[in-house]
Amino acid sequence: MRRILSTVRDGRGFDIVLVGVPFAFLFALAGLPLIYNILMSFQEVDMFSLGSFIRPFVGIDNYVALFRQPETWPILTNTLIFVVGSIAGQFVIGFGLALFFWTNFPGASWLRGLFLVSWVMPGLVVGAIWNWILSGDFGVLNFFLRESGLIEGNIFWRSDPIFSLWAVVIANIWLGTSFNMILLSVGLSAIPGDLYEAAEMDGANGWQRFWTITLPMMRSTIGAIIALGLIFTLQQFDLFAAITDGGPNNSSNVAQYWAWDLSFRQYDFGRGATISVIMTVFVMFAAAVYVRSTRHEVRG
Amino acid sequence: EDVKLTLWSLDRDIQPAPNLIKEFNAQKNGIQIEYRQIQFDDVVSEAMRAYSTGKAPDIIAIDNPNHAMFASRDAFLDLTDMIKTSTVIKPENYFPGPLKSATWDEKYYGVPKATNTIALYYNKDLFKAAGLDPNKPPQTWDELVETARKLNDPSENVYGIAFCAKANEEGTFQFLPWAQMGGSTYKTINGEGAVRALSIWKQLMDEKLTSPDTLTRSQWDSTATFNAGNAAMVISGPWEIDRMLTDAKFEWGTALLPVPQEGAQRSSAMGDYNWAIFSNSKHPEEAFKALEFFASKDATMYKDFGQLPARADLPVPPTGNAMKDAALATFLEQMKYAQPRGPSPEWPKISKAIQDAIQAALTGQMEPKAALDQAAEKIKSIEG
Amino acid sequence: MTQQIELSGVNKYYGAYHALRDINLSIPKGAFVALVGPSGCGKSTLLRSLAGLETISSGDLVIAGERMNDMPPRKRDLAMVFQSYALYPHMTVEQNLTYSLRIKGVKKAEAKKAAEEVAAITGLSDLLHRYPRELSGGQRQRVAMSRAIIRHPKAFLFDEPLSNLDAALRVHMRKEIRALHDRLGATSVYVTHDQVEAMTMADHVVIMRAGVIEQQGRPLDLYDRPANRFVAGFIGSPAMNFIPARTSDDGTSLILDLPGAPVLAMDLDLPPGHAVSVGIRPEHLSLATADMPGFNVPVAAIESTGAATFVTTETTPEIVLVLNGRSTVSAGETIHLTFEPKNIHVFDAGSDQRIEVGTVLTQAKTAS
Amino acid sequence: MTQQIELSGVNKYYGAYHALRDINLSIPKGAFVALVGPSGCGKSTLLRSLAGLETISSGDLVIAGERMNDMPPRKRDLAMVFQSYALYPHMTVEQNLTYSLRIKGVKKAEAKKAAEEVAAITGLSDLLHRYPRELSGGQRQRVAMSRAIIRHPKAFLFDEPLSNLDAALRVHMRKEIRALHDRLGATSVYVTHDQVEAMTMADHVVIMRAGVIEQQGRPLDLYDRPANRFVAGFIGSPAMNFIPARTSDDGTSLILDLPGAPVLAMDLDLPPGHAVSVGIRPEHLSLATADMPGFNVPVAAIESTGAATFVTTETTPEIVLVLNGRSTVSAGETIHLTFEPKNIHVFDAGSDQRIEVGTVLTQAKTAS
Amino acid sequence: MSETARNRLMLAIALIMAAIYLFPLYWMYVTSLKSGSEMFANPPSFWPSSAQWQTFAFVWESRNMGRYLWNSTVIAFGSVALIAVLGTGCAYVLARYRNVWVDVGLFLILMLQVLPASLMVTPIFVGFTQVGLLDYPRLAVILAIAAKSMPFFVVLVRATFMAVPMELEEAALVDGNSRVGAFFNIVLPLARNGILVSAILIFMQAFGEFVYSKSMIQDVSLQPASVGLNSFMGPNTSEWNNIMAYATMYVTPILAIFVLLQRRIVSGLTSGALK
Ligand SMILES: Nc1ncnc2c1ncn2[C@@H]1O[C@H](COP(=O)(O)OP(=O)(O)OP(=O)(O)O)[C@@H](O)[C@H]1O
Ligand SMILES: Nc1ncnc2c1ncn2[C@@H]1O[C@H](COP(=O)(O)OP(=O)(O)OP(=O)(O)O)[C@@H](O)[C@H]1O
Ligand SMILES: [Mg+2]
Ligand SMILES: [Mg+2]
Repeated sequence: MRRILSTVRDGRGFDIVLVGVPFAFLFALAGLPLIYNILMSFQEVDMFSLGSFIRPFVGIDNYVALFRQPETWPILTNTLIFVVGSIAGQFVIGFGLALFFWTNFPGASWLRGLFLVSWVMPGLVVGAIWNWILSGDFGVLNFFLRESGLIEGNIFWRSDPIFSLWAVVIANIWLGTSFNMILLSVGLSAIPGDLYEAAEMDGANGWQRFWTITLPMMRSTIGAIIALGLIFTLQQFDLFAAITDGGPNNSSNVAQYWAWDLSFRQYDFGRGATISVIMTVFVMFAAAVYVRSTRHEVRG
Repeated sequence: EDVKLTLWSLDRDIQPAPNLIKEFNAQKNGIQIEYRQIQFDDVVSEAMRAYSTGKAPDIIAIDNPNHAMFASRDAFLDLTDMIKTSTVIKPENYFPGPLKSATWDEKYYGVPKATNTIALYYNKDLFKAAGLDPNKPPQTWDELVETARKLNDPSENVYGIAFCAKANEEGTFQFLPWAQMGGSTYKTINGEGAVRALSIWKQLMDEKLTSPDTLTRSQWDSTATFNAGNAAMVISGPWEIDRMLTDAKFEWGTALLPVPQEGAQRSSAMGDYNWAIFSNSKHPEEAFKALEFFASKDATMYKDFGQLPARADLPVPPTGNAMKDAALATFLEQMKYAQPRGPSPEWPKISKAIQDAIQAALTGQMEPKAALDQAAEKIKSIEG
Repeated sequence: MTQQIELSGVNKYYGAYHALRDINLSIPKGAFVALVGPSGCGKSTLLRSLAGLETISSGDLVIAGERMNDMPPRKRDLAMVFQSYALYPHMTVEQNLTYSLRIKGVKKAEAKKAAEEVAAITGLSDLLHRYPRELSGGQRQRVAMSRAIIRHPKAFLFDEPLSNLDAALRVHMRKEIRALHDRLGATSVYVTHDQVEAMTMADHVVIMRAGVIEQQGRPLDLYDRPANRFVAGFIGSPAMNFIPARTSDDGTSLILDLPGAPVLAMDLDLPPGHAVSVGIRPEHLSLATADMPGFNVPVAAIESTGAATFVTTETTPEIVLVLNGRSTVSAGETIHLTFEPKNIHVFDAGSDQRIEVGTVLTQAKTAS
Repeated sequence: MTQQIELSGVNKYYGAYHALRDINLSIPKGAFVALVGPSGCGKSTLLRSLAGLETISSGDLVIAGERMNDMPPRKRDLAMVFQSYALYPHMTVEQNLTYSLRIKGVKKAEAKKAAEEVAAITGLSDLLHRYPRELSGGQRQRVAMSRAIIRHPKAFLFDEPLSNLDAALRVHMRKEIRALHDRLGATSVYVTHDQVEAMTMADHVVIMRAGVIEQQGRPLDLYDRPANRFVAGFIGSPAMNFIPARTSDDGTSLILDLPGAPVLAMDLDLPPGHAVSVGIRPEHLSLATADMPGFNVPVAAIESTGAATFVTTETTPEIVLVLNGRSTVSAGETIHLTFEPKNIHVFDAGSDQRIEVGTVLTQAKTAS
Repeated sequence: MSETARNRLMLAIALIMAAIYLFPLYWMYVTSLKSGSEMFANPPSFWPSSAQWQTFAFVWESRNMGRYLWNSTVIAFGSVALIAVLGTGCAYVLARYRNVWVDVGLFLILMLQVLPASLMVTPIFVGFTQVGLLDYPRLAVILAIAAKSMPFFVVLVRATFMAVPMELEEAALVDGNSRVGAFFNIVLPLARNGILVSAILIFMQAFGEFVYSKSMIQDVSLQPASVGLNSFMGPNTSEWNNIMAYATMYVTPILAIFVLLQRRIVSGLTSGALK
């Protein structure tokens, strides 16, 4: 007993406790549900068997059926576009803002705080507001574009199959930018100042310092942000519900919304779960990339 | 010890359920009801989840097209016998459409709670401005298109008509009456009439007589554009009357839904909820008592809550507001033709097939005929 | 000779703290200037101001004829070795070294070659592929050094570049830096706390204290004629001994405050009884036979490095002397010390300023 | 005398890198041990292993009679001064100093008093309320020092604690550390690259190279009898001169590979023509008049610190000699060098090991 | 360009960008003051024709917002506390070592967060019913939120710990601290800002959490504000002005608090490593 106590205070035991408890917790509250979902994708599920693990096993029927549906591939493609588009936009704009506010002019930190508004606003409200902003007829975006002479006629962001997915991407970029910005700001301020001084002495201009010092030093932060951004993007739901409902004609439908639609509008839980398993594969890839990126991290 | 019942519905504090429960509890007749409000989108999933874990409420208000899904699996209690002996709830008093939606396999699995339907609202001021007779709303589909053309005025940001073709139940709700007027049903959704109906919708879209956002906008939001003067006509339901009275700064009128051609059979959508008792309720008798109490209050439902009772035997008393009374008359008339969606336990999937067809056609990705053929195919395989 | 770096009236404040006070300094092209002074006196601050990493609060900074007060560091074309090394932790040693070259767009192969050459000088050849975190303290410092010398800048700024190296490597590096300096004809400013480094490498030594330049000049001039007591004590190791003294009543000699009160007859322009400090370097004291003029002191401690022996006396203030090689003197013994009169320095006891004396006429002899 | 710290057969690997190789070391209670060696030789690693910050890969570590291989650092009761200072950036100087006391539960007032006492010794009294980021390099180092000495641990581990201080402060701190050591009767292990520090402070010096202990012993023993060429070159500054030589055909003398090939007659047990290195320290060479035995060499460079002058010759290998004070010798001149025969060291040219020689019979004289 | 001129220019640019970015917020404010259909007007009206201030009082009263906000606060604090307690240690360990197990840990942590709440809620609901947790609905929601947001927290805080020099912890160990003590005295304070930022982000998320709350908390008096907000939406009604008024009242205070806090946190992140 004393031995155990002492390793918890001084040795590996400390690490094991710190990691063990959260993982047990996570396993129970996130791992089991995930397994439940995976299991469900191989089963026939209806409203009466939701409460149990044991259900008729159907093998990969759900998968076969899913991939027979004509909309499956377009929706998966949409998902990819949505994820890549959103993350790229959020990250680039967020990084730009973080760098901008990093120059630390008076008032910078106040204004930076205001940018967090998108993180605070309830999804329902954000969805509704973007719904109006992106509306074809009375939308404010079209109004500004028209007034500034960028477009002639209105763009029907939500209802034109060409634009509908991008409408959600725009809203989602707005939503995720603040999160990217704030975390990148924290990451930026953790880079030791003397590295910049050294680089400046070495003749690097601002642009070069950014590419050779800032970016590589931020590797772990960036890895974390992109990994988290991916997960948030894959969980984005409110915006689809509020802006396009996946329409028109699935042109803006994505995996997570479709999974919900199948499960909770068409009550086809098996197929809904099947899609969530496919999403898991998506994330598995991203998680692997993230874990790899941590190999090059720099320890303070 | 009082018997405790739980009741779930989507009614908010200004709507019937919570208020009726308050009244009911105040009677102190040995039954107390606990109320929980659920959101529209969640009613079914919450109910399923609760039912399958044994946590279901005693009473629920369920959207009529979803009723069959529960009834067919005996998740709801068969009320036929209780209704037979009831002095308050008599099937013959109800509109046939709503009653049918609560029926499965010739048995009553619930009682209609309220009902609604859709009709045509139009902006009389704009009619006048376009040189049209404000007392002669369009009667047929062709007239409707023609009128919309005349009213359409892009320079003033006015569309001829607004309706809803959104890819959810609302789209089906708005489209199905058109198909039915054309002589089709959901089982024959690729019938000639339905194809014509969809072609007319497409024409409205193609000619920009209606906003392209019709594809993604809810009925509520579409009607708001009418209220704001940006659409000259709108197809919507009686739930809009009150808002229109405060928001619309013009004179408006209502009309029955236009038909394919003069003399054609009428039809309309049928919305709103039914009461049902879950089959695993421990207190079915008491729960039915509660339903009887609710039914006894149908007479004042419109007055108190602005909802139409599903009752053919109860006159809706005039409110004193001429525009409102006129609209009400239209809706009561339209109500006679209202038909339920389904009933089918697979309704959500059927509805989805129809929405897909509408959207595919209206975005121009498929011809109306082909789209509906595909939907019919799907529906056939769903129904087995 | 053109002036490469010129500071006039430079002040620097950190908030309310006055870190540099009215600094005036001219550094000719090709000069090797050592900056010395106690810890916290502002050496790093001065260097960083030259580099442009700190903006000076007032005064003018001119480099190669151009006023540079507001020029960004990278346009000043200086190379700096940081006291904190400031290695790029995410780059290997080789990448650290070639960073400035790559910025300039030098070709990969060429940069690699340059890195190898420099690494050979600094003994890093085997470590080129390591990351800074895998290096020992001294190895890091060598990387920092190498990073500066791989470029051929207008001037080098070194902030204690060798402080973590062992003596042998240090001597080696010292030579390399100086050779490099000569070869490139560069101008170097070199902060160090190592006496030997400052004296042997530099053409010009600047001594600072609390943000002020106390004295500057050629190394041996500082050694021979320190302007005040601070400089006298700072230059030379072990430090100069200071013995309190006062002028005799007739004003022609100094009476040292030591056992036996030795007297130095000399040419002085001071009132009688004036208090002064007499400075004498440890290396200028020597043991004498009892019959020679000098004074007797008891020994407190003996330390030997092999090459030299340090003797500390049991007087107040204590006196240190350096003897060559080993010595048979042991603690507790009394020794007879002597010095050549030309080697003494006299400072005013109040102002600590140097007092020039004429030739010391007589050797010290005990007054009694 | 009990052994306070004992290492037997200690090895340490960083991955594949073998950082400590079979280290055997006994440190008696109360000893002051200096650890020296070139940069990267494993000094810090050894210290960190003692402290428990690195687990040793094999071997035994015993502190105060108890095997400590797996003991957590806090139970070893050692104080350490880190090469990188490792000050707690979120605490003021005072809080940094009193941190270990507060952990032990020492009362506030008492801790404060202790901090003030220590600060007075290390000259930090005015800085107690600053944060580390507001200190200069040397000031930080003093805080690190103070943090260790405020405790009264079983042993002190110092990792180059004075490398950033100026000479005067260094001499001062050196004395303080040693006095502290004596007062507390503590055991100290002191890593340094400063010759003078190692020789004057330590009772026992350990010389490492590439993870191996090359020699250990009393400071002057190392100076007088280095076990191999590496140690000979490492101890003493400037470093020992090594002159290639070979035994004469009759095996009784060494012929130096210098202009004029000076010959040393001595008692040797080597085959004729055997290649050796003859070591002679710079301070043991002196100028001689032409008539004395010795050899002529041209002068390449002259450097003077004031107290001493370093002369470098134009030979291969170059020879350095130290002259006291200033010298009139100038570059280009040819000088006549001599040394006392007892001061030479002979090393095998192949193995670099010391070769004991009997008394050198005759002074060097030019063979010709 | 002089320092002040540069600062003014930067400030001006910042204000413009903020104005663009904050437009949705502004739109929320004006919509809350508009009448029902005015927000659908074309061209859009940027200022309400007649500001309906009474909306606020009405919304506050009719929805008993005080109670909703209280519940939100309880849930948010509970979740943040739980996450901080569990997640900080986990992040620390994952930052301290560099081996295969850490890789596996990081991988799992990300994987466990993949599914949207709407898909996770069913299994969690089922599980909680079986262990009787639904009888403590707010606790149940706190647990669910903790599981959902902890990976986020761990990944962020880990990055913060990476910036704390290992040597400081070692110094503390040698100074006589246990691992536990060094963690609390040295490592935690140095990572404080990063942890705070992450905790605040989590707090805000938990404050607005919706999916779990609406399914698991059936008793109105225990529901958080996000669920209350939804009560303005019906199948054929969406009282946008009320929703926006409600949202205004619930977003503005948090935003204000954050603006004040982050100023200290993000700009105070300068006490990095030394030497
Ligand atoms: N950012 C700062 N804020 C306040 N005071 C500072 C700051 N940086 C340095 N100082 C103070 O300025 C003085 C000069 O510092 P500087 O680093 O130039 O000393 P230094 O001569 O390089 O000393 P060392 O030899 O110890 O490195 C010191 O007293 C230091 O405490
Ligand atoms: N984490 C590590 N991984 C790999 N090699 C390491 C690591 N830490 C140190 N080393 C190597 O181990 C050797 C010994 O390092 P150590 O820090 O003990 O040197 P040192 O003797 O203290 O040198 P210095 O005087 O320069 O501080 C060096 O060659 C160094 O590069
Ligand atoms: Mg400095
Ligand atoms: Mg070291």
